[in-house]
Amino acid sequence: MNSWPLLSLTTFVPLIGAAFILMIRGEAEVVARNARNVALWTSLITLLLALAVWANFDPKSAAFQLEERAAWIPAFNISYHMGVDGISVFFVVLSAFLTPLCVLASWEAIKERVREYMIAFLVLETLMIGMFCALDIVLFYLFFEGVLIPMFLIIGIWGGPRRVYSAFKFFLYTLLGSVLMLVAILAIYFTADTTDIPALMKLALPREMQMWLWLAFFASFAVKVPMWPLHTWLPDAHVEAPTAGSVILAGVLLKMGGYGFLRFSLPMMPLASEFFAPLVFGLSIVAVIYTSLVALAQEDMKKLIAYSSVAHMGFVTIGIFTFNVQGIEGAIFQMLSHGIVSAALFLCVGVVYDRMHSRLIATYGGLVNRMPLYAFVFMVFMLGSVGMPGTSGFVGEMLVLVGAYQVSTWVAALAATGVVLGAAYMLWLYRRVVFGELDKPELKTILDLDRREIVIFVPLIVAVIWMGVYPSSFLDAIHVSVQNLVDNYQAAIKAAGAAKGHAALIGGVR
Amino acid sequence: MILQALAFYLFAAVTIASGVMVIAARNPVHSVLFLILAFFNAAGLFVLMGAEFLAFILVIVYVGAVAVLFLFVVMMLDINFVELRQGFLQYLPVGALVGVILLVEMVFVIGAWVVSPEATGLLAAKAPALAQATNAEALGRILYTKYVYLFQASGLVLLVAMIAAIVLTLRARPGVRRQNIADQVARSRDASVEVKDVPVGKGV
Amino acid sequence: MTSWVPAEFTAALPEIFVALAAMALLLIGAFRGDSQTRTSGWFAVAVLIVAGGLVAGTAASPGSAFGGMFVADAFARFTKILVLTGTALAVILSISYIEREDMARFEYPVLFLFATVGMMMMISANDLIALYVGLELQSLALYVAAAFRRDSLRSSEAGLKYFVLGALASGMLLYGASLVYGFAGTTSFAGIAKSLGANPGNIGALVGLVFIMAGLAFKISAVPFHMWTPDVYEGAPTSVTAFFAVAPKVAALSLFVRVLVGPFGSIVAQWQQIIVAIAILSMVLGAFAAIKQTNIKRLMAYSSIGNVGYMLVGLAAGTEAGVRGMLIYLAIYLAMTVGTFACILAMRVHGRAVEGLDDLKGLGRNRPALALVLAVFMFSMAGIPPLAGFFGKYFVFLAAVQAGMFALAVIGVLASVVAAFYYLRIVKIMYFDEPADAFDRLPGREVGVVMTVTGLFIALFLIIPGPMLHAAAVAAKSLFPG
Amino acid sequence: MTITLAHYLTVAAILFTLGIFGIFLNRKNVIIILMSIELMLLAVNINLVAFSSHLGDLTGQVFSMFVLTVAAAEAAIGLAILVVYFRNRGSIAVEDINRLKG
Amino acid sequence: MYSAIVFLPLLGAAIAGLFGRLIGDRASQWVTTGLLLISAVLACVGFARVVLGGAPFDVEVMRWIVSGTFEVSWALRFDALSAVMCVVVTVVSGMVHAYSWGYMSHDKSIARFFSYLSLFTFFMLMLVTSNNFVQMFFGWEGVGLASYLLIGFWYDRPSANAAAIKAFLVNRVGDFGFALGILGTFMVFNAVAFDTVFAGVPGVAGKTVHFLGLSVEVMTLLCLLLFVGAMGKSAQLGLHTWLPDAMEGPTPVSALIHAATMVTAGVFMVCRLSPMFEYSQTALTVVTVVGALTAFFAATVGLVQNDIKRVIAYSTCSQLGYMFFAAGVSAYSAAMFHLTTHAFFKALLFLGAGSVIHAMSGEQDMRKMGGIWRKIPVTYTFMWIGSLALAGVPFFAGYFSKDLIIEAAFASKTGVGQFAFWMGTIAAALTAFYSWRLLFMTFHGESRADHDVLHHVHESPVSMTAPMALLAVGAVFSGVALAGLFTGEASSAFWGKAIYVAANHTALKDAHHVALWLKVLPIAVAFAGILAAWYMYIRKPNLPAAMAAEFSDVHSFLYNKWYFDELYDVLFVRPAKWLGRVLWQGGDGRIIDGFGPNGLAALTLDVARRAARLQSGYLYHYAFAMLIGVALFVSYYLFVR
Repeated sequence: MNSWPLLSLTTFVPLIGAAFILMIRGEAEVVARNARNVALWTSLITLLLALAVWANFDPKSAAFQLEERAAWIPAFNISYHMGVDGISVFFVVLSAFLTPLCVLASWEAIKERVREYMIAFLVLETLMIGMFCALDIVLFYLFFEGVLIPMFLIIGIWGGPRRVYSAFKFFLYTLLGSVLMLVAILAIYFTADTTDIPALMKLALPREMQMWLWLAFFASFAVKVPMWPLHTWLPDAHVEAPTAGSVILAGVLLKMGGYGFLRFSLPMMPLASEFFAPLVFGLSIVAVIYTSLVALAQEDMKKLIAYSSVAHMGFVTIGIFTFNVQGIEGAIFQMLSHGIVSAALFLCVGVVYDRMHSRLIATYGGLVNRMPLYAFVFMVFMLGSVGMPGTSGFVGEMLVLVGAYQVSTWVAALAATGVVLGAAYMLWLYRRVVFGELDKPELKTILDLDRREIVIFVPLIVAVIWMGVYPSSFLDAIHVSVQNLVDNYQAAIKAAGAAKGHAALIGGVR
Repeated sequence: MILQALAFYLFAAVTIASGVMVIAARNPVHSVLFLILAFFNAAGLFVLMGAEFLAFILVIVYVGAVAVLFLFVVMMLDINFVELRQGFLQYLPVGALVGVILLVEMVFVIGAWVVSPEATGLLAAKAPALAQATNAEALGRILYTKYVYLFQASGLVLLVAMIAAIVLTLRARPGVRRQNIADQVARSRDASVEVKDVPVGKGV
Repeated sequence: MTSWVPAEFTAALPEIFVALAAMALLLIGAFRGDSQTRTSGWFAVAVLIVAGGLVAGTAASPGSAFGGMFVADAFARFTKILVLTGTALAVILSISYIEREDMARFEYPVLFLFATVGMMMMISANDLIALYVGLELQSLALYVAAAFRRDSLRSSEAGLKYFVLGALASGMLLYGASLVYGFAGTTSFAGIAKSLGANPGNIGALVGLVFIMAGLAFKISAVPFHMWTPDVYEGAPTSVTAFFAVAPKVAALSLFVRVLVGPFGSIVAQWQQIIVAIAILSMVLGAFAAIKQTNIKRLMAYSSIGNVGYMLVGLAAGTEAGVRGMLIYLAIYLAMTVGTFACILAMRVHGRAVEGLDDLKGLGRNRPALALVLAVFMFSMAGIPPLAGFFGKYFVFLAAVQAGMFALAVIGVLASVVAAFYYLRIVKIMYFDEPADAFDRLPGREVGVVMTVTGLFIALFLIIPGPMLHAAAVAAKSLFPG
Repeated sequence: MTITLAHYLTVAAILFTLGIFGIFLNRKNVIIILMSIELMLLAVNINLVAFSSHLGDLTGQVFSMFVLTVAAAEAAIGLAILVVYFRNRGSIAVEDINRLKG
Repeated sequence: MYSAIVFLPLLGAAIAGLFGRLIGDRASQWVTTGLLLISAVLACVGFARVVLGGAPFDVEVMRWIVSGTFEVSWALRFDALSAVMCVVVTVVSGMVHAYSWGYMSHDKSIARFFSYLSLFTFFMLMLVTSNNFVQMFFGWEGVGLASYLLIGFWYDRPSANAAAIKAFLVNRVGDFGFALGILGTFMVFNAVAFDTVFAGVPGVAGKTVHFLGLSVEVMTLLCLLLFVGAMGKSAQLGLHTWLPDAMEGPTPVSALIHAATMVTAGVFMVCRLSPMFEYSQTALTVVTVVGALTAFFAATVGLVQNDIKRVIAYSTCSQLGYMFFAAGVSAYSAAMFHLTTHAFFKALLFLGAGSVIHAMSGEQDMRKMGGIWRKIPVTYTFMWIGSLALAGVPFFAGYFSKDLIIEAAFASKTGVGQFAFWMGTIAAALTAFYSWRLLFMTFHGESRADHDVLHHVHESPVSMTAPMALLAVGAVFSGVALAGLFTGEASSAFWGKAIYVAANHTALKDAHHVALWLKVLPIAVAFAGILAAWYMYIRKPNLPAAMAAEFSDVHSFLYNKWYFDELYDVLFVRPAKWLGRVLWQGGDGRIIDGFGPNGLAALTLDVARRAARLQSGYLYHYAFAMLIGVALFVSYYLFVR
């Protein structure tokens, strides 16, 4: 074991940075510059720490690793318990990876209240990383819902014209979902008398209770994912959020729902998960097809990408509820991939938004003529989004489909139509924005990516290709944990089946 | 017994009738007077129940002080009485319905009244036989011993009431000349009298 | 046995001290006039702090006094300290406010002190008569405080409304008390408990209890006995409102708890449903009615109605855990509310106090620190973790769920989402809207200090929640013997 | 026919109801409301004394005395507030007391 | 060495693509072409090894996707099939690279073009050398991407963009089937490596599985799903619509991708998967029918097209049909044979067409050409060679492969075989007709071009004619040279295990022993077609127009490509857009948001207004509320409980 509290460090270093920024005094200009620098360096240090977490992670063990435990509220058996397993470790890395990029992406785009902005982002990072590390359900909830505060402010203060509506919609929608989860958490606590996640995973709750709990958790996670028809906050939030906000929203926050399903719904409520899986499949398939069609009709770039996120997350939920190794690993991988690809796509939109201050597709056209580099970058992520083999998008989609096919051919077939539609709207978008003749006068002087933007995109491109060509470096670390999850799940189902059979037998005798 | 019953019905009827009139009278002055009447009859009921001391208190404190205070304020606030009292019946049906329902329920409860069998064992201050102490005496014995805490507390209540009345209504009106006895007493000759040497022939 | 100081006095020492100090202050004021209000304000604060010390100091001697009419247990200690803290903070906040608003009179702190004595009596009441007298001592002082700004129509209207409705409520309470007395033959809580324990089905006692609950529900402004709250909060001078929002709530609620759990503890199942009903009504109405408000004090009134609903959820559970949750909520609520009112007191434009929500526009730019603190309170009130408000809700809902009241918990959390809307609206106004006129500098350093202290408490509660939770647990335990 | 506890209680209940009626049926004069409150307290006192006499216990009467005391204080304060209000508003009509609402 | 064959083009593509601007166009050309030629040489060496009896083997590069039992590696397989394909791909690609030096010399983004070409070659090689389904899918989609990029190479042309998207999407539809086929295969065999799957096929043959609620025979299901992929890539009837549009790309691209290599991937796939197809008669039947129909359909459409490249495109489509029905009658080696010969002569035809277009200053409409054969004799000659090979005139390459296919179809003795035979025969006649129609319209008769264009007509530079010459050699001799190896006595040794034919499928063997009239018939119809073309376009030049007017319905039906595009537009494209809009504004906007968040918000505000109105400000209302509260609670206790 590592003697350093690595996870706590990773989690709270951004907070220290935020406190540091809070103390900066001086001229507005100086404050802004220092705030940017501090935020960048803090997030880079966090990234290093997150990479250290990865490096110290033993992929051969399904147990929680780098555990830390301290008494917190002993009266209620609530402890400060942190740890990662194969399911969560990459989300930590993903969060830490995206934050410095967000800081960079906001370097010039954010001109007002820079200090507050950077603080919000660093706080957000703490909450995100903490959420993925938390091994106490109350602690988890704390981080899970705490995320709302900085995100609300980020959308509301630095967002677009309809930011107020969007911020409220985002906040209240997700809050509504998560408070129901809170009730479920309380119920679990009283059944188990502990809030420790590893302990709760060993719990065999009665079937009926599982149903209710599952629904309550579902309410929260389905909103976060978001699943159709609870997705309408997403396009609004994405459109109005500043670029970096969209990046984090799409890159990390949506993953919280999927992560939640994996961490709670499946291991703690296996019977209910099995029972409700058809519902999830149904909603996910509707999401995939419906939102893909809707994306076709969009005129706003960010909205289009937002809808595509819904469709892609539909794959994730399908994968999770296949309950087999491929499906779940695919779902996790798809989340990671989507975290990078959609984040990058939003950054791509941000690049042109910063120049033209319009997100409407109609504003653009023929950008390749002046911005070949941009066209290339955009192309890579567009391909990642449509699941081109060799990019990260393919691996996740393929695995999810492999998993889904084993469960139901209908699910696999219908979900696969999403792949076709996905290509349609992304290509259509790309064509309208990048290709064509550059005939709009205001675009004639548009500049290609500058050095800062290149610095942002290079790591993302590397990640997309790396994950597409050699996904094993991730899948291997994920595998043992997922296998363990699936085994436990199957065992629980089997045990319940046996119990039921037993009961039936007794009933028959009587 | 009959006499007692008759007295009860008389007092009760008058109390209730004056209660009705308190809220129904057009003129607030009449209301106050009916209130006084209600108090008197309630005092009668008290006597019937053997609580003479309270009956006296009711008359002396209430009629003598509180009711008169009401009367004083009613008279002081110079209000056009005729114009008031309209719209009394506007919400009567709904209000009366709810009120009557509540009343019926209370009477129903009273009809089914059962004193807890343990009650006798729990009595805090058993009333002494009349031969041993009068009502006033018995009350006095416990009021300053057993209930001293509450007695002191009610003193505080009255103090607060006093402060309240002063803090709210007493005001130093600017421009009103007030008598300051201390000033008057402390007045010295030097301060009040100036001796002027008037030159002859010049006038003042 | 033959101590110089009777046991009575050691148990009730804090109350006696505050009462004597109040009278002393009154005398000083009467001789020195209104010029020394600031001094007497600080004197009152000192009195309250000493009283707090006395309360904490009597820790070792739980017990009753005055023939069982007065009880000093851990529960009383916890809530008394809350009351004293709330009052002290309210007085601190008042000091410069009353000077500025031209109502600096020496009676002001005296009234607060007498009210505090009343509250402490309520908390320690162990007898229906003591309950009533304590309640009235508190209420009468508060009626006056509400109308304290006597040249203001709004203030006097608030006082009048509060008084009339309060008198109606105490009439109901009394009627109920008389019925209960008739049933049990005693006014002592222990006696009532004994008699009810032997004979729980008595309808008379139940009806009496309903009336008593009506009277007490009025004091904590639970729906449908809440109607006075918005008007009085809005009309009363802001510093008085700040006081109203905390200390009397604590006192009345703890009295409520003591009455229900103590004498009526054996018929939990009977009163539980009423508590559930008024809890739901309070949470829902508090959430909805606040949405349309434009005056921040009025909004805070609805907010407090809603918060009382959440606290009643803990009581509705009828368990030790429920009371514990309620006490935790109470403490956190106190901090949030005082802090928020400190912010409201800081709302002054061009030397004039303002109360409109619109006046907060752009506060995030004009006065970032103030906005930050207020935002912390708002998010906390909305129950968003990791702020303290979340823990309050967490523990009361925990109790409800434990008692199997899932529907109540679900309604509660849903109401909290609606309520979040208007708390967020304040944040929105401060941060998203274009700035309006900037506020003046902070009116006095003490307001800033109160803001900072409460703000830090709310924001950092999660780091060391242990001691508070422990104290609440001990307090709750003392109500549930065995 | 004997006069039982129930009789007294009924009288008190009626008086109490009358007091409540006086508060919410009255539209015009606040003083009537104050008097209604007095009626309610009177009803309570009748209750207390009735019980006291029925149980043979003085507590009820003591309680009643405190009620009277407090009621007197209450009346004083009520009238004081009313006077202040009248000074500000120039009216004590119940219908006029509606500056604060919403 | 084998890895080098595959990865050298990728290296070239990366250098030209990423650093093209740094090193310049010329260097990019050198790098890509050079690396590709090296790769071609290596491929030939590899081919020679296989011919000499080298055993097939796999090269494992690294692990790719490993998830439970789903294990996929990056691995290269070299056996007869992939060796043949490698040679075809690298040689044609090399020629096209070289050709493009001249053809693209005036373009502004040469580096990008060469990068794309090399990238395509890489993906194609990945496809053909894959040893498992998923990597094949990688190459499959990769070539689709390259095709997309190259069709849309001139990105400022809207039509090129539209064609590019269309190509990608139609291919995606095919890939949809392919992907499901892969999933099904994994489901059945728990593996995606060819060897494992093929080994397991006999064990599951005849069993049934459930798919979309139906119970179907497992091998039929898998083969059909996979075949959908092949249909998409190889532009078979139904999914063919993208291929003619793909001609928007530069002509070398058409030659390389849309004639010689990528479009034949479907055929390759069916051959590669012969161990699966052989176990499903139904699937083979479907393959035969689709192939035959496509051969016929595309030929009919080719008759009336006026764009020189589109004519050749439909010809390609038609020839792919031949290959498929060959595979459908289990004559896989014949299909591969035709694939190879076709690669040479079709690439030649395209490059020739490119040369014509180059000469005509970018004009592609044959109605504006004519009478230029004297000005560009070299091109003219090559076009003749290509056409002769295409029409299957004896001793040109096409003769050997195409006639064999037609005979094999007949020899299969099945109903669909006969159907394919007749369709193939008719298509052969039509092929000859439109090929010569093209030659005549382009090179003979009166010139219909305007003066300026005509003035500029010139022979193409050596960089263009030299590759064409090389291909022409292939078009003439590849048939005779490879017939023995591919379909003759040596064939079974040559193919080894790469192609599996069930023992009772003897069509190919029997094809060598069919009646004489059968051997003559295709040649005869070809000559008949040529004659008809001569009659109509040289002898009576007014006849075509008259006939078009006479049979205007038929003409416009053919001219509009059987109205497939219009049909799809009505069936899929417009409904999708309409649905998208309706779901967005109606579904999301009005229903979900309307009843969901916005509706709730409005409701909340309404309730809030009412709740605030309760607070009327009147004392008596307040008191009344309290009274009601008490009354209700008391009633509750008295009556409810």
